[in-house]
Amino acid sequence: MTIDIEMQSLSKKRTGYKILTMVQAINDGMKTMLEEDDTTIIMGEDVGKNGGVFRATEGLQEQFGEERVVDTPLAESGIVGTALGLAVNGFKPIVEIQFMGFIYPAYNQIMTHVSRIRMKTMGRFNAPMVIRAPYGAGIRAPEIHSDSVEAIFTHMPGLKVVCPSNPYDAKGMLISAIQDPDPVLFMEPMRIYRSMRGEVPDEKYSVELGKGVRVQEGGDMSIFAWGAMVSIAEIAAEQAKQKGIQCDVIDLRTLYPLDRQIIAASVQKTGRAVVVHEAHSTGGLGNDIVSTINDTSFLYLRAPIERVTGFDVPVPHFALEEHYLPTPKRVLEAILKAVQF
Amino acid sequence: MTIDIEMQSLSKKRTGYKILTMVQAINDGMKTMLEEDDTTIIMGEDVGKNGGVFRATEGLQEQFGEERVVDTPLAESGIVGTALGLAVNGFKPIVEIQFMGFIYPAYNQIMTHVSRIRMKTMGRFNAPMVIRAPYGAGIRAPEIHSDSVEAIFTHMPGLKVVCPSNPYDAKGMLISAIQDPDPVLFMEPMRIYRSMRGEVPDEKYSVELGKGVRVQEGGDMSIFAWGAMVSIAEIAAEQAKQKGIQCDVIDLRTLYPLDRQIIAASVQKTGRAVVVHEAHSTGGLGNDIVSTINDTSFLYLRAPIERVTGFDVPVPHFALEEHYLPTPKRVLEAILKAVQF
Amino acid sequence: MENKFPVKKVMDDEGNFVDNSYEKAINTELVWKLYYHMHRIRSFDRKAINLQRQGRIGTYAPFEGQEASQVGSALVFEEDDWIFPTYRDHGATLTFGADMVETLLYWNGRVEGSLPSKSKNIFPPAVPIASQIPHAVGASWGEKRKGNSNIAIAYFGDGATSEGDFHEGLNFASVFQTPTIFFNQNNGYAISVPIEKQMNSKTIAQKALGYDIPSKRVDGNDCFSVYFETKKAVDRARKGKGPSLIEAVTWRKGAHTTADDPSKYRPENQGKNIIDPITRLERFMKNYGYWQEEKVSAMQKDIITELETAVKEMEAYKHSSVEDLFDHVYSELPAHLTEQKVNYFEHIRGV
Amino acid sequence: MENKFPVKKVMDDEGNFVDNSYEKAINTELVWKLYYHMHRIRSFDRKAINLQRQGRIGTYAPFEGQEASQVGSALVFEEDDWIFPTYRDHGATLTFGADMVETLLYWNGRVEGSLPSKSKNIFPPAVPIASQIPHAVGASWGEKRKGNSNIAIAYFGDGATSEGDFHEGLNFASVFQTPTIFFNQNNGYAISVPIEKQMNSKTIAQKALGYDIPSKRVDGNDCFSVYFETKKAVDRARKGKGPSLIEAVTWRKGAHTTADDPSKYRPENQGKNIIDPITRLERFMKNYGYWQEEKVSAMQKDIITELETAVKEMEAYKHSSVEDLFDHVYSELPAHLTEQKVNYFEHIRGV
Ligand SMILES: Cc1ncc(C[n+]2csc(CCOP(=O)(O)OP(=O)(O)O)c2C)c(N)n1
Ligand SMILES: Cc1ncc(C[n+]2csc(CCOP(=O)(O)OP(=O)(O)O)c2C)c(N)n1
Ligand SMILES: [Mg+2]
Ligand SMILES: [Mg+2]
Repeated sequence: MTIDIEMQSLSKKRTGYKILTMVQAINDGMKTMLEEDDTTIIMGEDVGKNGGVFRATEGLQEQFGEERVVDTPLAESGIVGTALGLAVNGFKPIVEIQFMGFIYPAYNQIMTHVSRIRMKTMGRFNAPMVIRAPYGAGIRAPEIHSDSVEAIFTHMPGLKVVCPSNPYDAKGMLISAIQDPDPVLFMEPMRIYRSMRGEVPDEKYSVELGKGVRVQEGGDMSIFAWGAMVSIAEIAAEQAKQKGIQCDVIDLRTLYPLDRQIIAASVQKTGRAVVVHEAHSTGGLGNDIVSTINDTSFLYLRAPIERVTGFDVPVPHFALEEHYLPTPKRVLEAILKAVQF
Repeated sequence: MTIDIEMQSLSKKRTGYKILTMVQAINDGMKTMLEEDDTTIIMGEDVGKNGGVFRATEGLQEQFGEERVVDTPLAESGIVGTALGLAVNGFKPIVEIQFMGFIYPAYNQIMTHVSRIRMKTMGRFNAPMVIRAPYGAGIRAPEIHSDSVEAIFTHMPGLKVVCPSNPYDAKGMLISAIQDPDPVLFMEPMRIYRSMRGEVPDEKYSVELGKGVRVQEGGDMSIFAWGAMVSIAEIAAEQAKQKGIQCDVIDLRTLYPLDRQIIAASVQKTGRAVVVHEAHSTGGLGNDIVSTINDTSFLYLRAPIERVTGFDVPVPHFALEEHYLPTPKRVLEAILKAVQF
Repeated sequence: MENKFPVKKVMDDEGNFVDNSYEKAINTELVWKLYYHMHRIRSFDRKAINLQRQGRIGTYAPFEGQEASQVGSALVFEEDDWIFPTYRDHGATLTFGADMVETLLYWNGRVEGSLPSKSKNIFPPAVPIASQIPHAVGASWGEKRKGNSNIAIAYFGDGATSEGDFHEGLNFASVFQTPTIFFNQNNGYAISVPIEKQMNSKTIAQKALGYDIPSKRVDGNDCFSVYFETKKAVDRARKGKGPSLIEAVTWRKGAHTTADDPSKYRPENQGKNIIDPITRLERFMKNYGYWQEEKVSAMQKDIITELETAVKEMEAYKHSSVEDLFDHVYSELPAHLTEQKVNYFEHIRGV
Repeated sequence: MENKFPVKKVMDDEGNFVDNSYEKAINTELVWKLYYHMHRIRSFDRKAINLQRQGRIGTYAPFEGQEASQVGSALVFEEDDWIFPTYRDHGATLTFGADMVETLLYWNGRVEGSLPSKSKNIFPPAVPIASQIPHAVGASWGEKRKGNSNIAIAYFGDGATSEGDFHEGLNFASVFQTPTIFFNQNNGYAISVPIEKQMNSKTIAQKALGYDIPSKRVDGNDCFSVYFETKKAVDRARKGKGPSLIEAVTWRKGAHTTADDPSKYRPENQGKNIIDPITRLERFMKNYGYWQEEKVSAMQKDIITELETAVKEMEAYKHSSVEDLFDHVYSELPAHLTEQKVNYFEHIRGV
């Protein structure tokens, strides 16, 4: 009740804007594109009447019909493979994978076809499709539901991988992803699906893929994060500020291709860096960021780059997930370690 | 004919040794374990009468029977999933995936079960199985047959990933992998399956997993490679020597867990490093090695670490594969770049 | 196709014999065993829902309505058989002998709950749909290779039949003639997707035709039908005659999980005419003189005591150990993981 | 099950009608079209094997023995239909209209060969087994959504039926009633694995039963049977009546690929009694007065000329462009890839 009233008043602040959660913003992004472009279709498990297990597609089947918002059989490889067939035949499928941990059965289709069809046919056929996948731990979900596996997709040329951290970016990046002529894996941090609200324009707008953004400015330390880890990084940066350390916090947003310019520019200013991600350390995208810094900013570095990541263990059953996930405290310690080097 | 005679004479050099190609050494390793341990079984496509498309299982069905060396239906997920069922029930399956590019349909089974079963059951069930996968480009194979995707497996806690570069290691490491209580992905560089011969003991022996090895000694530069790239690195190191640059060439052999000690020790001696791998640059294991050096040897580094890798494009159809693959010349240029930094 | 796979019933909705040939096979012991276990797991199920509502466990997948299918099948298996359940089959695993405290721990996000401490061969519940099916084939193939007569059962839902692993598993079982029971609970829905959208075929049993695997459709709310048909399949498998598929036509009375709201997708009255499997057995017991009021109340009391004790034990269970995050990934902790563990413990201790 | 799926034949091994009802439908045009294309692709196939032996192209997958299946089916499709072939179906794609030079380029490791420059909807040959099956379902679903009567065909082998994608594709087609033809060439082997080890069922046609998809077994060496049964399935699909599966029972006369040695796993005389599909059609032509010696030799001459020209063009084809390594991965080259490309070109030029 209180929240509703608050929302009401907030949403009156500016016309043309709504205050939305991330999952609502994603819904709004899909709705915008379903309205604008007849070739756009949504496919997945439970996306119809149920509106998705997270309600991301809520109301869309009602509005656009069963032809446009399609409940499919329970088969990820079939969903992605069929979507590719539709994509090469002029449609723009938006595929929902219920949880990122259930994308693995579709790995073959994504790896050998979706990401390669443009190259195989020198552009004659292509796959303008979006694969949406809620990811990450922290919501006490059952086993396998909490995986963060961007790294097995950032090693797959032909695919783009993006991950918004707030409602505004979520809608704008989703619209960009749907309009992108290349296939895009759109990762959604389910941990902050509803925990954060923000102003989102009613109208169609897009946020350019491939570009990170500075969310906090500082000259002593660069922190790189994305998705649900951005706010963890921001909290740690606030705490560091108390200790007199000013952090540049960069939300990378697009994970493939990486915005190497923003990474280099920040590190060349600060000389120190911490990378934060939920995924395991070994094989994680953090290593690519370390490499990017090595390649672009070697002489600027004043301390080893710190990585604060999920451990090299399977994401545990939820009783232990708080111990798996990076925390502001772990990030802060890494900041201090780099500063004190 | 000439080769046969040469082999004959070579093999007479030492008793208790044979001169074998890598694929023969692998065959010998499996044979050794099939003889020793009744619970060992081989499963895969065409592994029976045909002896595998690369002849790695040649003669084994004849010797051990259809029960021990099993031609399965054409279904990688089914093969790996069934093998896991056998493994938890006391068997030691050695699964052959015909080419690494065909492992993707089994990704779900490996990711959510094979690598996690020990953790899920706190050790009550485990998966002492080996998944053999010939990998890599350079043999003019059709599309998808030439992928090098160790990185999508080194981001999978619970699994070990190894890759020998010569016949001796191939047999010894395969025996270790079969005896290992944990699941092991055993990558076989098909490009050097037959192009190189070496002395291999007749008897059972093992090469410890988790340990790299120095194959060339030098104080100016560290080169890290594995599989088919080891000889590329060695050639480049020879050429560098002509220019007065002495290289430490390290064959990492085990890709997960990495031998961080050998990496750190070498870089702390040389201050410079080049990593060579066939896989794409972004998301590749090279980034982990860069991170390892960052973590362990920051103050020793005198130049940015160079990576010579496959490009961030799908492994091309074979007409262009020579342009995709790292060459001694590219490695040499990287060495010079690091030295001249 | 529906005609070729009639739904096998032993008793009707009123608890009267449809097929009298079973009269002899049904005795007091069996009736009470079925009744006791169905009651026990229903009490567990309802308790678990309550615990979830009170925030005492995490998201929970209820099975109310499927008790006859789970108990009727699980009672057939023997000590050394293998069970490969899903997240909704703890009714079956509890009946087979899984520990109740551990089952509760599972739903509380504890890894201790995903293995049975007893020596029973119960696999951790499969979360990726259909992925357990090839495991059951492999494990039972192992039994066959060893020359044992043990079998394996894979539990799976109607939705699971759409996944590739269902198909690959059945084909392997058919080719290698493994002693595997593919036990399908067709409960009408896969989360919100009704079976009519999951498949165009009217039965799941017919899906075995492609593999020449014998299959049966049984009334999954008739515990006798489930029990006897499963038994036939199991006996067949033990004798080396290969795999079978059973489609138990049942009904998920409640939500998919406690996080789900079926009113979003299910017509209000759908399934309301389906007679509850426990009611059906009660009617049968009354019709055929098995009913004993006092025995029932004693039984109920015992179950409640068992449940309450289990909940207490679950809540008093030793805290999760952070070591467990690291210690069971490999047989031996690799160096880098040791380092991560040591560093993390230092971090916790504030070193 | 075999009885339920008799192998449909129009003519017998001697080239005599088995089913006279087709007498009217068969005319000179059809007979010669079939004969011409079967001849043409066989000549191509043999030429390609020779080219491979001479090191002029890479590993090659021959289809000798399967000409009736490939031509008989491909001739049914129309301009805007979609074809999803495997690596062994270039007989079908050549018949459908793929360019011969490009087909040769494919086998020479050139990406230029994996798309038909003509506006035909021919997908690049699927290398991961069965992965093309869902694509065909999607593309044909697209045609249905657009209100067109175009259809899609997925070619696949006996081995492919074991993969999960086969199952998932058929189920999707069944649920969404897409105009998809699942055209199976049961050539007896998946590399070295005979069909008896691939599956325990005697037919592939029966695998459609699980989806309520109509299916037929046809003599895959009888071009008429293939042609007419495929036509029926296609007509059905065009009319909005949904998918069909056709099992064409045929025989891979040669090796799996030029890198394969069938003598390792195939009994020497296996298949020797199978009458060659071209021989069968020749017998038919002679039996029923279609044969014209001069026309045949003229035809053969034309084919040889076409082939020789194609080989010349293939060998004179402009060299692979290294740009192509980078330029078709994304619609626009991302910055890091531009850098890789620029650096590599500098490396080549020795800058
Ligand atoms: C591979 C995979 N995809 C999606 C999910 C999410 N999911 C969990 S349960 C479920 C429905 C399963 O339906 P069914 O097989 O009928 O079993 P039931 O839940 O009815 O017992 C889905 C889609 C999953 N667990 N695994
Ligand atoms: C997913 C996958 N696994 C394995 C292979 C290797 N392979 C190539 S062809 C083949 C046999 C295919 O047999 P079938 O489907 O009968 O087709 P045919 O070759 O007889 O035309 C195999 C195993 C592959 N290409 N893809
Ligand atoms: Mg269900
Ligand atoms: Mg075949």
